[in-house]
Amino acid sequence: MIDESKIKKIPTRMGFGEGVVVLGERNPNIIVLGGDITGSVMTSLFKEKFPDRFFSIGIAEQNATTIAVGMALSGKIPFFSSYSAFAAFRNADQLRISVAYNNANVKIGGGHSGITVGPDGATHQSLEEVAYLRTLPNMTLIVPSDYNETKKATIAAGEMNGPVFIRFGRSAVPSFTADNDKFEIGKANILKDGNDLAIIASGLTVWESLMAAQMLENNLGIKARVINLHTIKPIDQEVIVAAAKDCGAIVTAEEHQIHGGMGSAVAEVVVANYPVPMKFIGINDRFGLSGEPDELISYFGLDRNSIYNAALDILKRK
Amino acid sequence: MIDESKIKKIPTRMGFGEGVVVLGERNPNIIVLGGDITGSVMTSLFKEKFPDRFFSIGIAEQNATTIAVGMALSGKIPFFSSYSAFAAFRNADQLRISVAYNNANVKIGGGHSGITVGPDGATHQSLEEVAYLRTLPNMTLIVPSDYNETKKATIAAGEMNGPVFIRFGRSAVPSFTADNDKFEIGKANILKDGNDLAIIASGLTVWESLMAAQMLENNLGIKARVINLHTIKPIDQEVIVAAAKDCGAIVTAEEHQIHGGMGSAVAEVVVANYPVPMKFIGINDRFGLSGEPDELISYFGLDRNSIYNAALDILKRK
Amino acid sequence: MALEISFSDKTFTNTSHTLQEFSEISLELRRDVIKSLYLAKSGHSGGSLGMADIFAVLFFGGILRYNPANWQWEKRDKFVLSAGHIAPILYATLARAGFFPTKELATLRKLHSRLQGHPALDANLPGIETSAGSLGQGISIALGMAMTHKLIDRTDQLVFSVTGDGEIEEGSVWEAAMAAGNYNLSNLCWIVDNNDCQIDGRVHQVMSIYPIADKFKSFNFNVITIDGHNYNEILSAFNTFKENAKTSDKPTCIIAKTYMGKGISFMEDDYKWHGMPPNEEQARKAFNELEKMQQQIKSLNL
Amino acid sequence: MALEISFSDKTFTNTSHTLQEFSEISLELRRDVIKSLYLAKSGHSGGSLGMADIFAVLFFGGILRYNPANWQWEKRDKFVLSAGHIAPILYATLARAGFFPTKELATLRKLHSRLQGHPALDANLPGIETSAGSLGQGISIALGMAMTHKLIDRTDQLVFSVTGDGEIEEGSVWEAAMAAGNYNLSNLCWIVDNNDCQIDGRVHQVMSIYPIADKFKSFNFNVITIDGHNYNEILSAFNTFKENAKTSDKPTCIIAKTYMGKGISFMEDDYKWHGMPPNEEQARKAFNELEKMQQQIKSLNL
Ligand SMILES: Cc1ncc(C[n+]2csc(CCOP(=O)(O)OP(=O)(O)O)c2C)c(N)n1
Ligand SMILES: Cc1ncc(C[n+]2csc(CCOP(=O)(O)OP(=O)(O)O)c2C)c(N)n1
Ligand SMILES: [Mg+2]
Ligand SMILES: [Mg+2]
Repeated sequence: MIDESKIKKIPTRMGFGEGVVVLGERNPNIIVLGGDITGSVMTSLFKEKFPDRFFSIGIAEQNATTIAVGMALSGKIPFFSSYSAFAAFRNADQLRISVAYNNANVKIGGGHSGITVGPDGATHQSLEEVAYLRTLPNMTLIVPSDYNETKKATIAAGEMNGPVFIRFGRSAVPSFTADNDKFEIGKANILKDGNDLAIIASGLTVWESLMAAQMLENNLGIKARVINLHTIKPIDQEVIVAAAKDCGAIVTAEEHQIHGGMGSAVAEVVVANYPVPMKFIGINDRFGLSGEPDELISYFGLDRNSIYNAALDILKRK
Repeated sequence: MIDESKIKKIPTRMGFGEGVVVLGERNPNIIVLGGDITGSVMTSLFKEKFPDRFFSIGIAEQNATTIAVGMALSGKIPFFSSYSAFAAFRNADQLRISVAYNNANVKIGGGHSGITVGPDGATHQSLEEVAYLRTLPNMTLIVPSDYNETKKATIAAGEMNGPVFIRFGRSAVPSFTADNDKFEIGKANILKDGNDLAIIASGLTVWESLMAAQMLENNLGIKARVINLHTIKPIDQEVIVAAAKDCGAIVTAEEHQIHGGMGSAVAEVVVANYPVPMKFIGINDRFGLSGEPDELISYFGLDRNSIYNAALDILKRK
Repeated sequence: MALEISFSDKTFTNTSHTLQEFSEISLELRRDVIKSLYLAKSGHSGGSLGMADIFAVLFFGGILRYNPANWQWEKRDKFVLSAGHIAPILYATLARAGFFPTKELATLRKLHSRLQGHPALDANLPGIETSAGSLGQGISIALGMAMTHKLIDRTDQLVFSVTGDGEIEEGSVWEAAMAAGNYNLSNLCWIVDNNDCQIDGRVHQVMSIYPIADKFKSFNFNVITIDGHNYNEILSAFNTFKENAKTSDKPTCIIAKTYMGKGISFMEDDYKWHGMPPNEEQARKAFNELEKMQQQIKSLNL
Repeated sequence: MALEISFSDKTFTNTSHTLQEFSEISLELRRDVIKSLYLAKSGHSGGSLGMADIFAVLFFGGILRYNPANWQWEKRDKFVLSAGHIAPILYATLARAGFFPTKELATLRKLHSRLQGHPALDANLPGIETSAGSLGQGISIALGMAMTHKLIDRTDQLVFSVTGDGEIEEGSVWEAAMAAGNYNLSNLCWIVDNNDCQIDGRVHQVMSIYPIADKFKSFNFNVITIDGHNYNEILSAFNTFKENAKTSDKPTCIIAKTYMGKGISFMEDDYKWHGMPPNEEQARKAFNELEKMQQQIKSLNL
């Protein structure tokens, strides 16, 4: 039993910013490119510590992305980060051709993603990146669930070769993974065992899924397996297929459009290997709204109650 | 039985170019924006006929897309067309925010899509647009299968209100649909009946699927239902769910990445309604290559033989 | 005592011409900006305040032609806010022009408000011509409108658009500039809010856009550089543009030298105020300063 | 009699300096372009031929520092083809410089060739620094390399990049220009292939980029305008750039006035040749013209 009141809240972007600093300490080839929001995405920490390895590119996401490629092809390991809406789409052609097709060692941080960026509203609430990024060959796509994991993901991204996109958020979210929890790119973590159904989540819905699973067990004795699918590409087929076989029903939960998102990636694996009923928790084909993160999470049905209800629904279809 | 030798080959882009001319004749508000490849995507036909309603924007896909929005918000119905790689990605942010979020009455033609653009090679062989475009709220996405259908789709796009993206190709492909075949946005066409398995295709693989189904029937008496899913968004849930229920197994075929593509959209519907085994024919997470269209179609396994074999495979999993 | 916020019903007409009138209007707009941002607890103070004087002249000095009673009036001029983050000054201006009730300014950035964090077409707020929020897109939308009016429908409608100075680091903006020159869009007025501030610092340090005037000239614009807080210069620049619209074959760029946070001493020219709202204490101080200024204006009898 | 195509083994060294040498090299490059495009049956003749003279000087006139025997040599200068569609001239040049066997030119655009339709890093062809094909991206990659060499590793490596003139209609290109000026990248040489042709027609008609020099000056470049078919002017421009790299704090832009299809009478200055290969008859005619020119050069004894 997890006691939620003991869990601190820290923004995932802090993990990104700190992770980049750790990398900078370990490797002089780590370079950071700024896109005029270095404070928001916390690469300002790196900038303060390693001013010689920080380059401000201004509001020019296309150029920043492709400059990063030129640096990577010259032996550097550049990180470029902006709001996820602009770090995945304003530069989408550059990501496809110069980053992915070149298989360039470029790392992109997509911050302030999802509806929890809050009052800025729909334009800033990126809910479509996963669909695009997971279709790009050579791309690694990570959506970590809390501060600790984002830090580990960032460090792992900097230490592997090839393009990586890390999607994280703005608001403070429960920091529930431990320092010594294992994090390996491409290997999902099973956070809770169970065979009645599987809940597969990434990003801030992982915590909500854990809470939903706890409610299911406490209220009804239903044992849900909770899987943190932090790496969406390459996807952990093994864990997904096992979940389908063992549990016979899957709920996915993500702060993203349902169409094309993480749940869709899971569905691809499921029907190709072991078809079972699925239910998708996510944004249902609409744009976001201004509001406070918590308000939006519940308005859009990404909270533990929605996941709980989805679990009950899917059990009827088993 | 279809006699393939009687089928003419015509490029789908011709249907697009002619469709835009038909629209221009019917409605003085139709405007065309050129992106320096008007001959390739055949909007040159419109330009010749209606020079006053044609505007050359040069090689500036972002600007062309957003100019189109300004025109749409002023009551016009602008068509912008370029190579699909650049009409979906160089302007991805503009498509998301200015086109889709505004729900602007803008029509985008993505030409020269897929590996069949041929010798130009991977950068021009767009295989990722469906994944991105189908995740955008308000967007209608059509991938027609032949010349006739592309023309109908173009006309239907110009006559509906709201953003539409039409994806078509460069090479000549079998023109097998009839002038009076029904085409309705959002309603899939069942081209051949059968209950042993369903083959769902869009674009040039529709013809290959028909041929594969004919081979299955002639060689082995297997009756495959062939579905032309020309509209990928909004998706025809009804036809897909019926196929799952009646046939119990589905093969999808598309000239696109498997990850996030049309097959993935079908999988979302399938697991949410009636889980059955699926097999995906498409590009398996890699970039394209220079070569002749036919060579590439068979090298990448998008031809009738691959679909035929996939059908046999999936029957074993039923 | 808790700070109580209310919005007067006062609206202004599009017929001002004295400095006193403009001063009073822009004071009211600045007050609205502070109020709505204080209530919202997030949002962009600096740029909104910095543009208050220009908005006052554009909307209330008989420059922009609009009709709040029938805002979708077909022959209206268009105003496109490309720098979507300074929505608060646009909302205040539209409310004070009578497009919607001023009390709605209290709903800024709240769930289901028509005053979304960035202008949102789907929120159906009268006066909003397009959604915005991704920098650089609005100016191309303005271009599409200017092309429609001048080249297709051949009306005399004018199109005004405001971009930030950081915003013009975006390449798409130069695609727009190139096409505006190419198509001789003399009906397009592009206002660059040149406060030399963006989120990470001074524009000339984050990524220099200078020399701005030379750039726009080389993209075939008429360029007018003004003090963006001097009503005479603002008026005269807009009038020159209106003249250009008839006689010139070039679009006009007004480079307005402004100060971020203008009007509130502790915000002025400080890029940290790009994206911050005032807290209670700051809001109180701001209201006091604005009140003092109001007295001054009255006593000076400009 | 069928047209038989073969490629001689001849390679050139990076030590040419006479007009005769450059003429002969560029003739050979043009012949290679015609041959490989004729065999490929698709591809971009016009731009490739138009740039032959500049490639001859850059690669064989002692300007670019490279080592075909060890092409990944760490201290090499970089050449980034941003206008990826003129790959045939790059391939011909690399082959003639000894990066790979000349006979491989016969495989252009064929399945599994290392000579992909557009340069492809994953095809592992020696001399290819990056994939290309989406216009405007290469110049930003060149920028990233120039920043690495000058600002991070502090080596004296130079970076050369070629963009088309239609290509500079892309906004991302102006982001690159702005940053190059901002970072004083004097080690960057940006060559604009100013043939005033693009796919749909004349550049000044499709979307005017003029005045080009003023634009680059306003983006803080040293600008040199040359006749891109005059070896003296080309050499001297490159030498000025090399001087600039040491003494100036600005990047250099060489605006090269060229003719699309240069060297083949029936292709010259005709935008229809942007993306067409010669058919058999056209290839024969082209070879004849090139042969005549070869005789002329020999007899003139330049
Ligand atoms: C394409 C894009 N990239 C980044 C952002 C994030 N952003 C919002 S405002 C801003 C700074 C804009 O600077 P400027 O245009 O000078 O406006 P000012 O700060 O002066 O109000 C940035 C980077 C954005 N909204 N859109
Ligand atoms: C982003 C992008 N948009 C469109 C194209 C298609 N395209 C290839 S070459 C070309 C014309 C380029 O003109 P220019 O740069 O002048 O080259 P030239 O024709 O003179 O060789 C176009 C539009 C592309 N490759 N990339
Ligand atoms: Mg500014
Ligand atoms: Mg050209």
